[in-house]
Amino acid sequence: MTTIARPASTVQEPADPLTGGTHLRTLRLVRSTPAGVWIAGALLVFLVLAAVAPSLFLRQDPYEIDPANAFQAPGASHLFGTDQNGRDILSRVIAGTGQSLLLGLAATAIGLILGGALGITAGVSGKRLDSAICRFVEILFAFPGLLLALIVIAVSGTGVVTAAVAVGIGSAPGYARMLRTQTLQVVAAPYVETALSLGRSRSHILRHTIIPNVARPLFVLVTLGIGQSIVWASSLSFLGLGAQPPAAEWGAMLADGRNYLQIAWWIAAFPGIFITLAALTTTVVGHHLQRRLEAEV
Amino acid sequence: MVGKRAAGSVFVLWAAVTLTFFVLHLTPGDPVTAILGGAGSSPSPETVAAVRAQYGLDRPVLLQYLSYLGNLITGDFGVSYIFKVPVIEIIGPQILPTLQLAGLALAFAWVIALAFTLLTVGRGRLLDGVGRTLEVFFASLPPFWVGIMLAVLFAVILGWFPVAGDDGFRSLVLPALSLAIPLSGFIAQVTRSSFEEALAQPFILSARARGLSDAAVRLTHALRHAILPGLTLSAWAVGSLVSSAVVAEIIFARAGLGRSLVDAIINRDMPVTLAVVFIIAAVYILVNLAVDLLYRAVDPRTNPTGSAA
Amino acid sequence: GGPAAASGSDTFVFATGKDISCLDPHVDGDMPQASIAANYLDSLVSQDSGGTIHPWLATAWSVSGDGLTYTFTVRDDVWFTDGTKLTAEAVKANLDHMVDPNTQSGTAGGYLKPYESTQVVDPTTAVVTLNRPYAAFLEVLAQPFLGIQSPAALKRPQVENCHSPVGSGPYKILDYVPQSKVTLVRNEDYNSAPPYAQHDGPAHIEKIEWRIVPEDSTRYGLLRAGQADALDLMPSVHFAEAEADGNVELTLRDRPGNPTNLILNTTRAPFDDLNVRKAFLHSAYVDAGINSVYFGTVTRAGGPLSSTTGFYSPDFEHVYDPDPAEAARLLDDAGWTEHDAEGYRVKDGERLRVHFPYTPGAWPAAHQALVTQIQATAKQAGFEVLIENGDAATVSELGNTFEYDLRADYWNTNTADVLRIVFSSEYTESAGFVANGSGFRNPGLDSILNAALATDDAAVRKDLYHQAQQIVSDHALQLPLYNQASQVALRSDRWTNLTLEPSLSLPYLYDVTAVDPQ
Amino acid sequence: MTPHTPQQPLLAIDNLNVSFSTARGTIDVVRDVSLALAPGKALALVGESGSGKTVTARTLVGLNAPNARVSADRLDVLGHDAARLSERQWRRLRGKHIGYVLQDALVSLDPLRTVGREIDEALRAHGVHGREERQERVFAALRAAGITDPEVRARQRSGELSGGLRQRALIAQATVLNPQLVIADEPTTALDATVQAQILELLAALKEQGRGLIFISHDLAVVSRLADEIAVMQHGRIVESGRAAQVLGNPRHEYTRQLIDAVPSGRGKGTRLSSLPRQVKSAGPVRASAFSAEAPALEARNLVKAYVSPDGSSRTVVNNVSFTLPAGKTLGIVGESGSGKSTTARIVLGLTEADAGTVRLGGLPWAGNVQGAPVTEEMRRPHRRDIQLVNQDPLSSFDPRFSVERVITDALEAGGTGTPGERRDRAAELLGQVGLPLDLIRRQPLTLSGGQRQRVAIARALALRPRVLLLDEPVSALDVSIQAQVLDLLADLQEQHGLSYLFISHDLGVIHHVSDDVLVMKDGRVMESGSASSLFNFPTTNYTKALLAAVPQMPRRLSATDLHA
Ligand SMILES: Nc1ncnc2c1ncn2[C@@H]1O[C@H](COP(=O)(O)OP(=O)(O)OP(=O)(O)O)[C@@H](O)[C@H]1O
Ligand SMILES: Nc1ncnc2c1ncn2[C@@H]1O[C@H](COP(=O)(O)OP(=O)(O)OP(=O)(O)O)[C@@H](O)[C@H]1O
Ligand SMILES: [Mg+2]
Ligand SMILES: [Mg+2]
Repeated sequence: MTTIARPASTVQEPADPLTGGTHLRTLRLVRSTPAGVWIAGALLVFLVLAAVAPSLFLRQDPYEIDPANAFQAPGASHLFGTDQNGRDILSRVIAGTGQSLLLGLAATAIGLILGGALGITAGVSGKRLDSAICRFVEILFAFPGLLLALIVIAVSGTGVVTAAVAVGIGSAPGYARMLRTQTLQVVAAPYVETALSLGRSRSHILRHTIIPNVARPLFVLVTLGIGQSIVWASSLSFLGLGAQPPAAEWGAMLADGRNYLQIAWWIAAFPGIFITLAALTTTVVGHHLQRRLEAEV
Repeated sequence: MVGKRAAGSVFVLWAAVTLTFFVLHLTPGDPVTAILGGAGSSPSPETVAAVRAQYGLDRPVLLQYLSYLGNLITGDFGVSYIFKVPVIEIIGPQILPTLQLAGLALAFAWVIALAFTLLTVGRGRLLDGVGRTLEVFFASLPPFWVGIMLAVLFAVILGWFPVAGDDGFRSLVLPALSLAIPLSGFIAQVTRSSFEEALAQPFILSARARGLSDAAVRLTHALRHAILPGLTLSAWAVGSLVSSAVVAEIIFARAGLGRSLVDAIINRDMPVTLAVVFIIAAVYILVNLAVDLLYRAVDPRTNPTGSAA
Repeated sequence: GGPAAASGSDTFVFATGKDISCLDPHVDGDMPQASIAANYLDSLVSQDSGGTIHPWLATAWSVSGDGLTYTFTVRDDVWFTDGTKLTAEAVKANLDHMVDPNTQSGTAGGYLKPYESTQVVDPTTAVVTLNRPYAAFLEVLAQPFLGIQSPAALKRPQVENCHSPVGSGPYKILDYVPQSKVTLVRNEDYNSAPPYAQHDGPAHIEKIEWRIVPEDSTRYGLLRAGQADALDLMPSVHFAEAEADGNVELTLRDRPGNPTNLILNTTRAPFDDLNVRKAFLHSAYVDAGINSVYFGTVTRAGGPLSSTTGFYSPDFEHVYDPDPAEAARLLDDAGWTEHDAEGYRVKDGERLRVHFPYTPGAWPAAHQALVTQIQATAKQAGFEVLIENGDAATVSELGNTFEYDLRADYWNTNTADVLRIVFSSEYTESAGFVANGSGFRNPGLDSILNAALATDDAAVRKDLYHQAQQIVSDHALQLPLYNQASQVALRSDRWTNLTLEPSLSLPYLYDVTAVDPQ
Repeated sequence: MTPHTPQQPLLAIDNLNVSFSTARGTIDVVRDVSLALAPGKALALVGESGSGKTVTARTLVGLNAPNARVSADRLDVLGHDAARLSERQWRRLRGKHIGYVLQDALVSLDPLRTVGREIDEALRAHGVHGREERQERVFAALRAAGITDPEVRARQRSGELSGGLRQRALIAQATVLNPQLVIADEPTTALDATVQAQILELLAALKEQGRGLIFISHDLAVVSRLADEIAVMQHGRIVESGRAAQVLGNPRHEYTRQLIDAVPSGRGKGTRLSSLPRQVKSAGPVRASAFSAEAPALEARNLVKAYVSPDGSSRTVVNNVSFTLPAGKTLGIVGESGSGKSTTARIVLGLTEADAGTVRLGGLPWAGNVQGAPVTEEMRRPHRRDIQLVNQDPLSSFDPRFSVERVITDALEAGGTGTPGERRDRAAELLGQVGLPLDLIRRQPLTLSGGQRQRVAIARALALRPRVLLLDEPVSALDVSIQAQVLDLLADLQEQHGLSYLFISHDLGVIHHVSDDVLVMKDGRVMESGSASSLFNFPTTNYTKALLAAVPQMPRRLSATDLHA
């Protein structure tokens, strides 16, 4: 074998001392993650647990009404108080976690799939199709997102699924634009040309190089999207077009509770806090992941 | 260039209206029911027939579309199904309040965002963390929730601002803030990262090596770079502010296009819906134009990505 | 100035909770139109709170023996605010306008179906011909919906008349910004106050600003902050506070008509089965809901008529009190014997499911809570009630085609004839809104209700309407909830004498006077 | 603040230490550095990348990063104890008494502001009030920095200026207030030889005016032209310092010797630059291919490429370029920035479609209209493996998801070689061949150093056993010592495998060192071509002569190769 190799120690290149084993790497990850991200991560884990296994935290039936005990202030028997129907707000907030997070996730997924299809197609296509898609996206931007959402609701009724679809469609143009830019960047990246000069076919490059690389920041987009989708959907609930009663969807609870603000602030406060919390934690974690990802590229 | 841009704008307007027109035709809900007052009214069959004829609803959709377009070109937006008055009389008075609201909201959002950026970026881990967290927090707030809180606190309890209405600047403050606070979170996030980026650029160091103070460097060099991506975001924001203003309009009982739009869709008031879409699209186009001009003023490089000569 | 001086003492700001469509109440026919119409239109006749009809623009009238001809004599000294004089011609023009299909009236179909024509005999005498006896005719004429407008103004295109209708009332419309506000100014030449008014001549307040403020807490906030002088649709959650507030005076009165209810669609399963309907009615705990979410601010309704309606009978108030055992028995009888895992009743593999399309935005917050409670109590009986939130157009579309099992309703009118509109076969079909949402067709009921229109003998009518209420109750067509009510709050530190006109209990600003500042 | 008197030394620094506190702990970056500088003298700081040159320089203007910790036995700057200067006092020194020219000229001026305003800002910051006076001084500074039309340039933004002009503008803004001390950090890196020479003259002029100059470079040849004193830095320490002639002529430290050896300028093909031992064995098995043995590896005929600029005008960036690359040889392409080198490479690679002209690869039609029909990508694909690219920025040519191993096995897979297991073995073998330790194999390329990355790129290019390697500025991002290793590696590989290289660089020294034949390009045209020895010794065109004259040369007689030969 021909070699001009020498032992690593004598190659005079600065070696990064901290990229050694996986053990060290984990340690570095732990140390380089700010406390805020840890707190957000822990809260997020709690939310996800509540979503997946609400029974872990449920002490009362979230749907059981008790008009005689309506508007109870937070206290020992009801940690977050009761609502206008005497339902336990803590239980409802927990029972609603699944729906709200699922809604956020589904809406983001729908937005990303639609936006991704448009954006990636535009990014890899020729000038004509690209500018046609861009125009279309431009029109969707000029088109009020709320209208898009309301039309979906008008066509298919209300409910969590529709809300997710509505919010997803409403956010699709943004994702389309983002993913088109991302695709253009990937397409122009030298490693794509490298794949070509290695003799890869165009379809192979599209499937194995372009799409996976466009999809790289997807996880980040999803975490960032969930929070925003929940906030968006809560606006639909505010307009009375969100989840259906008696669903314990946060936005709907908040919208209901606003009427009782002056006698029972807790009805609106807790779902409001949870919406903000969900958006906040997913965003913080998402931003952190994004920074890490950017640091890698 | 100008001609091409104008043609593009007309195209976007046309497409937005056309899309709305046909999509609305696919949504359930008989316009006649809308015209006759919906639930609670019990019109005779003759009335229904008369309405159909009067509004041309008995004609094929394509014909309705063409005549709508024809009228639109002459500036006629038609008659509202619900209010039975010319659409322009309904939305005409709403345009200015909405633009004022959206404009002020954007201005507030920028003030808050820039305050965050200038006060917390690059000023130590603690301030940086506080700024970052507050921004994300703001961006995570549902606007209507902010609106209600502001109304309860500043109008009902403290009485500093009017609860509702649309007379004068004072009544504009709270609604604008309720839209501005979440938006400021978004703008601040992008300005923060571009400000951070700018501060890390060698030209900042150059300026400091010339003897400039930290404050001067921030204000005269970094800030200008930092607002560029926020400007682009603003173009999008104003378009969406006009329609998402609905929550502020409802809470603060203001006239405005947002409420017109939502009510029009909910009640299938097609002419009003179309007109609002038209105006929002026009606003979007104009704002984009303005932002482009502004962008060029801030960044005189012809090619925004920077080109080597 | 400070928050307490939002308006000068000559302007009165009234905050209303619902959008007004066309200002002319002949068109459409929605309560907000009647509400503002009561302040700028006079009617042909007036009704007192006991239900008796009195003269107003018509000084006298006579009814032919067959009940088909009404001869009105109108005042000779009244002018509309556009300068047109009130004549018999105006009566004809108005009635013709209401029934003209081109007017797009939603009310004509309900109230003026028997109207045939009007002959002007002389400038002050109009003879109205009906095609069948209609004992409720004078009653409906007393409603602001059927207020008399200037015939000259009516000739204008609809778009104009909707924007600035002209009446002879104490105020005239100055400006209208849809979805925002109506500005009215005093009619300085007003001389045609109704008998229930407390004074004559021009109104005391010079100007009214009729503001549209749909958000409950905002509307109340305006009043508290002094930016509004009065409001309607007083949110129940703020009642206690308002009552305790020495500066606020509440004026409350139940409205006549068919009370707020959930109507059961009898044309399809499962409510085509009388036992299931009865079981549903027995499953609902309405009182508890009213006490909790309405804080007792509304009165419970039991039968098909609200208690302020003429010929109301209290006999049906407690027929369907909550009775889980009875509900269970009835459902067992109807064959819904099995239960599924979630506790719902099942028959032939089908769950006992009730579809309830609903527009939350159209109802007060408390109503939304109440239906949620009914949903929860019905669940205990084994019903799965699906409250399907939707926008107004979608829900009304479903309502017009009987694609629902439950529908939220009410019908405000000042006559027991409302039973005919809400329960007779005649109103199971409509080109637009189907007033009889139960789809109930019963020839016996139809003939009783028609017979009640053919006589003006109060005793006979009373008996007939009792029979009608009996049939409606027996068939369990509706779950009555509470009486519609006018709930008006006034800044009593500044104003006094805000009354309700008697026909529909709508706020009446004519008599309002400023309180002397101390 | 008292003004500095000319007799005092400008700098007197004893045992300077700078460390940074980071999330990973404290790192010592500058250790026990002692420096002194008198007016009218130039001190050069040389050393490999990361050796602490810039950190030292920034300490002298008090502009270290906030996480820096500075300590010294003595830290006198212009007669002030720098350790005790307040921020306000520092501000009065900066710009006025110390001019600092940042390392990266291309991005060291605010791209949104005109050059004039940037210079003006320095004047305003130091209280020069008269508008006209300032304007005059801005023009004067630009003129002094060698800009001939300051009135025009002052109104332009840095983005509108070429690299050389930007560097001058940067020097102008640092010297507009006539500071006694000028610190110039790598002022000539990334510049063409001609421009580089002009900048060096400019700095020399400053020195003659009596200013003190601190001058940072990793290029000894450049340093030799200007420096009175040289301090060689390695790992944050000064390993050797002294009079320039002495350090260059008689280096005492091993590291200094390595640096001197690594300079390719003026040394033709066959000389070794690094101390890596040469281990040449017989060539590996040659893969069968459609290549004809006699045909040249590459043959380009009359290549033309024009681009339409946004304003609609067309610009010919490759104009009638022809060349032949014989098998087993190296053809160097040299030319100033924008002369069309990369575009030519892209045409040759079949990534850019030429407007006219043809390319043959090993005798086969490769690009352009050959035999009447255009060669399509489908036709090229089976032969793609025969020609591979190694470019300036290897990192961007790696799929960011891939580890070092994946980068190579992916290339092998593209060539259809072997089972996954075999491919992994072959990857390890290739890494060994380019001198990379095996424990790098699982790393992300991002975590590698520049030289290591370039080796991975070369290993990947070799994976498919190509005939031709296209090297577009493969070493210009590397510092001299690593550049030397890569160049030696390439030479060895050529010898081993009989590879043919098309080698593109703007660095004449590098081109001279690697090439058999050379092509000189300017504005898309071939100005001159010929064998390396004839072209470098007997250039015919004025352009080439000027280029060659501008290349800084190490003092020939004192070259370390001679000492060790
Ligand atoms: N703010 C900082 N925080 C942590 N480490 C730093 C910081 N600034 C510089 N360093 C490290 O200090 C070392 C010396 O950097 P410096 O920029 O002085 O090198 P250099 O000799 O100028 O190299 P080059 O030739 O590449 O410019 C490097 O390893 C760098 O990573
Ligand atoms: N895709 C393109 N569109 C328009 N112009 C281009 C394009 N690619 C290159 N050019 C222009 O062609 C000219 C030659 O570029 P090229 O990259 O070949 O130069 P180069 O000799 O490699 O320069 P450098 O040494 O800076 O890499 C430049 O002026 C460049 O701006
Ligand atoms: Mg450096
Ligand atoms: Mg190049």
